[in-house]
Amino acid sequence: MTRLNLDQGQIDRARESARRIAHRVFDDMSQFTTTTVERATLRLMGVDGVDDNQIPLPNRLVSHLQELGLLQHGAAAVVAGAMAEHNLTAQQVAEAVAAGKLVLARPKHDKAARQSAEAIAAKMCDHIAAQRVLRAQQIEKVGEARTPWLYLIVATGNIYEDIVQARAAAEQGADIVAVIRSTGQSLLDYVPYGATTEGFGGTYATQENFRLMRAALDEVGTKIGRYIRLTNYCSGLCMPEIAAMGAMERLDMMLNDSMYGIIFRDINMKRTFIDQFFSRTVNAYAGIIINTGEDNYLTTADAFDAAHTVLASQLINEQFAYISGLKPDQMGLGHAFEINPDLENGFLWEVAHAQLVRQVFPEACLKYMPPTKHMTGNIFRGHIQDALFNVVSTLTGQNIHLLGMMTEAIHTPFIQDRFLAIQNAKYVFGTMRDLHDEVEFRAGGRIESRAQQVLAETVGILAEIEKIGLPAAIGRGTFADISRTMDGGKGLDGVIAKSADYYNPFPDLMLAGVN
Amino acid sequence: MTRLNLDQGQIDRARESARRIAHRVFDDMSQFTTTTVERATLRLMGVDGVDDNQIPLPNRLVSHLQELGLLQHGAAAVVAGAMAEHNLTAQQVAEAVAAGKLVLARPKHDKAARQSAEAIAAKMCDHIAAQRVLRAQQIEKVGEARTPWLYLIVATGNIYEDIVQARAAAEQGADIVAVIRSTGQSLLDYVPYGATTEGFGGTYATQENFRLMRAALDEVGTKIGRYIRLTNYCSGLCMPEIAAMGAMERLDMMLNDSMYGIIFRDINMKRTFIDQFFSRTVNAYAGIIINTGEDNYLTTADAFDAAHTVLASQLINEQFAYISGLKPDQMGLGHAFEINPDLENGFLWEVAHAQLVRQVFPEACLKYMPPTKHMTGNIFRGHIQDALFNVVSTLTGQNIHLLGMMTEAIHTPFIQDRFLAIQNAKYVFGTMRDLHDEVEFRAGGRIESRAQQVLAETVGILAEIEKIGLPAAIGRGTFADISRTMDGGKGLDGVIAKSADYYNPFPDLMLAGVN
Amino acid sequence: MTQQQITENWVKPYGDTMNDGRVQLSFTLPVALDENAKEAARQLALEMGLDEPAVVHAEDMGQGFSFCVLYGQCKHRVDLSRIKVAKPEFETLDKDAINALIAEKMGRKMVVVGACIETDAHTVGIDAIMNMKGYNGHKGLESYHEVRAINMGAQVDSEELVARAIEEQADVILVSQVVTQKNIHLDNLTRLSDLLEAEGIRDRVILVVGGPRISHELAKELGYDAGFGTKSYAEDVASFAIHEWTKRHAV
Amino acid sequence: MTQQQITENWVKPYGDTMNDGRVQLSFTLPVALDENAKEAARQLALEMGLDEPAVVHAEDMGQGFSFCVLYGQCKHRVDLSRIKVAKPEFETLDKDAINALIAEKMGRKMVVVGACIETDAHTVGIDAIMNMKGYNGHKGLESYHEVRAINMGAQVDSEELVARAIEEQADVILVSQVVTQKNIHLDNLTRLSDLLEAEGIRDRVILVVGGPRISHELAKELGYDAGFGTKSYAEDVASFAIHEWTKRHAV
Ligand code: B12
Ligand code: B12
Ligand SMILES: Cc1ncc(COP(=O)(O)O)c(C=O)c1O
Ligand SMILES: Cc1ncc(COP(=O)(O)O)c(C=O)c1O
Repeated sequence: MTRLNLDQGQIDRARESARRIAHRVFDDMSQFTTTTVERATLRLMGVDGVDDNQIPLPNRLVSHLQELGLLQHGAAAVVAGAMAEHNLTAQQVAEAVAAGKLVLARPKHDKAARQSAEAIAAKMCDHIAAQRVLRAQQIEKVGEARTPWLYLIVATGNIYEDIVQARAAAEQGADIVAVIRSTGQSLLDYVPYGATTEGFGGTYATQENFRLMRAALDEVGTKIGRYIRLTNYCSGLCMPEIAAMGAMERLDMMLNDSMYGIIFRDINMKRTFIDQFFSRTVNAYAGIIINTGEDNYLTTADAFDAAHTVLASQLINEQFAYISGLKPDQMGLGHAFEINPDLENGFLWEVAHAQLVRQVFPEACLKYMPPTKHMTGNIFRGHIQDALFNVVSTLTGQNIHLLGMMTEAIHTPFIQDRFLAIQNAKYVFGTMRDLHDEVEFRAGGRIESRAQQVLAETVGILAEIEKIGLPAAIGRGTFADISRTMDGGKGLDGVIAKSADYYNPFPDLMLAGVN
Repeated sequence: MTRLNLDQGQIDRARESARRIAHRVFDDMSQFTTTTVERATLRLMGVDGVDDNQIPLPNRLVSHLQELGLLQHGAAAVVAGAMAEHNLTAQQVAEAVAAGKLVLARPKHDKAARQSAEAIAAKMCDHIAAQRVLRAQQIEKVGEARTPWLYLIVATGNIYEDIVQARAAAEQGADIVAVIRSTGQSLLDYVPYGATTEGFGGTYATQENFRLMRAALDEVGTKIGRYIRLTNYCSGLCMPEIAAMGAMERLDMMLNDSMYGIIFRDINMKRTFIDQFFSRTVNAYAGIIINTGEDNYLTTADAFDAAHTVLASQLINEQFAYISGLKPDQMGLGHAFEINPDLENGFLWEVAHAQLVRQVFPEACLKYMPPTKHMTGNIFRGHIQDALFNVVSTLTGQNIHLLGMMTEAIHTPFIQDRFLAIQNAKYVFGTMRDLHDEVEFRAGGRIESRAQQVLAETVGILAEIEKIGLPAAIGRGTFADISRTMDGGKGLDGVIAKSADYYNPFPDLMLAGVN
Repeated sequence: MTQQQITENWVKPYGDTMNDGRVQLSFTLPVALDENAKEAARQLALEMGLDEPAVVHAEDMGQGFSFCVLYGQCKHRVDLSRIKVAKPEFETLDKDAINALIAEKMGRKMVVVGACIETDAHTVGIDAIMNMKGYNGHKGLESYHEVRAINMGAQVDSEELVARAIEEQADVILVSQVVTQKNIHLDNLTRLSDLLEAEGIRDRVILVVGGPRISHELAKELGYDAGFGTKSYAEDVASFAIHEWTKRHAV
Repeated sequence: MTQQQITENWVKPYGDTMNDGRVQLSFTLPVALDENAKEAARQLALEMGLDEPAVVHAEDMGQGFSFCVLYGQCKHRVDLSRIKVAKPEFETLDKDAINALIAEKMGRKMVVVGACIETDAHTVGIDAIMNMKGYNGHKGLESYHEVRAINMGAQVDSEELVARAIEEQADVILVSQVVTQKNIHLDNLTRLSDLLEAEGIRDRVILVVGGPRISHELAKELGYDAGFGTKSYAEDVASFAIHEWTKRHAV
């Protein structure tokens, strides 16, 4: 069995630092809500649809509340109050507000409004819980794939074209299909509506698109006898709303990271920290596996030099996840095979990193990303980089295996790129089926020493972050060589200080529900 | 360090069986010579060129001797006698005979003729020894490549085109260039003459072609700072003559197997056994590394089921090689990565086979062949099969590494196929530089058990062969699932029983010279 | 429906959207790498009818060669409804059915002589068809009790094969050709059929060729009765043979 | 020689013999695999002008798609002597020489404002050109003491970029575009240059675009002064900029 000799004391110390780091952020942020958290809340209460200008009704409603200074109390009770008072559904309230026919106010009977909001929320929670059960039944019925699960993306920009490609991918062997979303979506402060056919580098994440793809994958999964997991992006300015939509439509995985938006999308730090807490609570309750984004660090920083920043970030992401009720097997902590192919012994370092992560998170559902940064237009060479990535993945027992595309440096995947990528992985996984069981790494050897070194560096950097706090650490460019400040970035205007009587039924219901 | 726990007693027993098997064949065959052995002898004495019908003068001369019933005494003394008598060079004797101007006869002064033959032979030996020294000096001067040596073929059919491709290959990283010869050549009972431009699937092996390629490789080697080894085929009906030509022109390696011609070219068994003895003696003296052909077995038999036949044959080839004075580091014993890519755990079995061979022949200059049989028109998949082959090669410390071509199932290599193959190997070897030093295989695990099993089967089959003799074993289709008989196949008419006074100066001189 | 309706059915390569025409291309140019070489590669793709061709990779190979990888959008399309692949017309039966048919139609064993001819030493293909063991779980002709299968192996001169066919009164001659470099197989195959003509027995035998680069179309062009490529098995060629024999001997 | 002699210099792909024209091709057809699909693939290759095209591999991909690999002999050839690649005309100098030239010609620091615009979030390219650290051992513009380099990062709206350029009195604007799917980069780049025109400052700035799929030719078509593709470094763009500035300010 591939095992490295690591100092458990160091691992424990690193984890303790991360716990304190995450809790401090959580404590600081729990006094705020955001516009998208409130919109997500409304969505979960049944508000959907768009107005004549294609502006989603949750946005209309939340803007309305914001204008009236009501948002600080939480949208749920206000809307529930209006529902009771006018005998309307949440959707009808939203429509009436959008039509200018209704102006909301603080509920007359605050306690009653909260109770009815809680009742509505409980119903939605039942629906989501039922989706969770349905997932389990489906897996039971049609069958579960062997790990590493093959994860493939579709990114045509057109949901109907995506479906064709996703079906073909599943037939060819994909276990997970991720619908990449359009280039601009993460910076939109609303979620587009309906089935969409015009994205750039990906297809818009909309509830209807989720539904269409879910149905297609259920169908093909039944045909081929393997439950096919559906993934989307729960990042960006609408993270909580997408979490809500995904929970309702039975997505199985969500890309969700506590820092990705900050670092790579220049989204405001507060906004992101607040949003990710709510999102993850929803994900946790819905039985969704999150995928964190540490792999991205290695696209801007060097995979060798910055290996410890990946592990440090994973430990922090883990602690944030615990706060939201996620279980270890829902934690798709991300890392990547981004080692420079020209680096002598690079494969050894990559094995060391992957195995280190495996051992530090023995129960996590690790997500391992293929080479991207060092891929070039030489598709033949790239195909081999991907093959060695496949080797490391099976050797170190990764769980979620993103398939490398030989055309990574050129275009979003063509159908044949995906086909060949699956073939690549299946060949490697099959011909090396039990290799992980047969290979041992020399004690005190290069691989083990490298892993120990990265672990030690991780302990060090986490102690440092603990000292200065996570926001300051991000300010110093600790992760990905990119620096962001507390008040910079997009979306700060959507951060709202909660009033003392702020109310939202979902976090408590959901946190209780998963335990 | 990758090492498997093997029973040295079993290895010794297998080797002993092989020794007895080889010596029995050698004893039976030493009463014969062949037309091509005599032609090779003449070539080494200085006979070259062709007549007006493009028939080589060595053939003309040997036919002449055969017609006159003189060949059984050995060509050397007869020709040396004629040289002395008519004051001619060997070449002039040949020309005179070909022109019908001279009829040879037994030398008047047999002892003097032998002495002068020996003197001529000694001069040639000096030339060959000088080539050997020159090789060592060149390596010293321009530099030696790191193992595994990258071995590439050129096969355009045109020596001038081959040269262009060989130069490009060397610049790209090839350490060894093999000129594949035309499809039909191994069945020709003469060696074509001069520079040739019209082969099928390869370029004719001629002395002039050897010379041209040698010069080209010396030049490019000096330019890039690495001695580039030149290889050709010392198989087929003219094995000894090609050995002679290669020795004179400083080839560095020769494909030469004690059984390949029998099995794969349906050449008569006796003919082959006799020819290979002479050829190897020349190779040994010239410091040439032979490459044996066990890899071919796995193109007709299954790589898993027939793994032990490869090892058995290697042990036999080793013993034949010792008889001819070859040193272990001149023994390029062949095996191949021909495992079925669809076989679960196939990679493990391949590692077991390669490592087994490595440990049974710790000093040999092992030749490891890439996947060929299971290559298909899917060049992308094929490129990965080749990559895994590269992995096994570096992991198990092979010496001569034939580069797999992704177009193996389609055509003889294009220049870009070779380029990409080199890139593939260099990437794998670099990124895994010290992996062999870091990886251990689980004691008692699948890999070790598989190696032990193959070793045990080898002991068994060699015991069996020892019992019935090698020719009978070949008759039973022991190797490659192909069966041949003692008197079947091509070239039996060239086997001549030696008379009691048979004389040939070369074997003794050369065998003495290498020690 | 009594009237056959042929509707056009145009097809184009597919990348990620219907009719986007995406194709991948690679080749070597015998010039050293520079901007002009890349442009030459791009222009070649244009000449081939690729829109927006992109040289996504270009690398110097030494000795004045450059390797290029390209993607582009193929303008061409073909009408599938007009494609008629030449293929031998018969239904592939299983071994038992074939044996039964031979027994019924011929009333004697069918004699099949096979070889891989001239300098071609590849036996695996012809063995796959003829030897007992067969290939990929498909038994070979030797295992058919209504077939007398004579496999002469590889490197068989055409003369030898013809002589043996005459001697055995062969109904079927099977030829394998694997090496195709410089079209050597065309020479070899032509030579064999010329010999059969010269001996006057061409019409008396069913003449079949197979190999990884052989198509039925090519076989027909060369005057053979059928051609079989990769993934053909004994039952394919046997089905064809008895079908063809029956056709020829129909009254 | 006073008269320039242009001799034709035809070039064709090379497999293993001069002018054999060998190319490799792969694509997907949106039809289920059968003999007709393979023939369609072959005919497409014929249409592209490939002689003796061979479908060396064809595999069913499910859902009515087939993957094909082909080899063929390209009939087309191009005349290298006629190829003139559009490229910015300047000599790439080293950092010291560039600094010296700026000091000499401009007598002040050159102001360079850069960004990766609109929804494109890829900073690595623009950082490679502008940031101190540079890329592949080539220092970025920040390290040039005669350059004032302002890197606005990624996802910068065109409006913002233009405003900043005005504010800083930029001599040079550097734009990066990495995402090209559905030609989104063309929209973005056109938008930026329209804005500059509208603001009336297009002529006052040297406008440069870069990215992995950008060529100088494309940049010129879009009305930019220069375009830089992969493997460009700070010294390339700085050399161009000072050369262009000098040209424009020549009396
Ligand atoms: C095994 C092999 C050998 C073995 C042959 C052993 C033997 N006893 O057959 C050895 C090692 C001896 C050998 C030698 C050479 N080989 Co070789 N060899 C191969 C290899 C790896 C596999 C061929 C094979 O066995 N395929 C499996 C069989 C079952 O498939 P098949 O032949 O296609 O047969 C099927 C169908 O085509 C069809 N079929 C075939 N024949 C017939 C006949 C009839 C009547 C019918 C109905 C059907 C039929 O049915 C079969 C079952 O489905 C190929 C590469 C590859 N992966 O394809 C190269 C290959 C064929 N060899 C090649 C060459 C050039 C040679 C050599 C000249 C040098 C070299 N490069 O090695 C020598 C000399 C051989 C000679 N003079 O012919 C080239 C040919 C290039 C070309 N297109 O011209 C190839 C493609 C390798 C390469 N890329 O260079 N080879
Ligand atoms: C790193 C990376 C990311 C990082 C970016 C981090 C960051 N801060 O930049 C992250 C993970 C965030 C990311 C996200 C996405 N990416 Co991205 N990403 C890449 C990747 C792996 C490497 C790009 C890179 O950094 N190259 C290294 C730099 C130095 O090279 P360069 O940009 O070419 O720059 C050089 C030259 O072009 C030139 N240059 C560049 N700009 C300029 C400007 C000037 C003025 C000059 C003179 C020169 C110049 O000089 C530079 C140095 O020589 C590529 C794939 C690949 N291997 O190329 C995909 C890739 C670019 N991404 C892609 C896509 C689609 C996305 C996403 C939409 C979704 C996805 N598939 O991941 C998201 C959303 C991003 C968005 N909205 O823009 C596609 C683009 C497809 C296309 N052609 O349209 C690619 C090709 C991957 C793919 N095959 O799908 N990505
Ligand atoms: C956690 C996470 N979210 C989102 C994304 C990218 O999507 P976008 O930029 O559309 O938010 C990534 C990167 O692939 C990611 O890792
Ligand atoms: C020892 C040996 N000789 C010769 C050959 C092939 O060459 P030919 O068939 O031309 O003799 C091989 C196969 O590659 C071989 O292994």
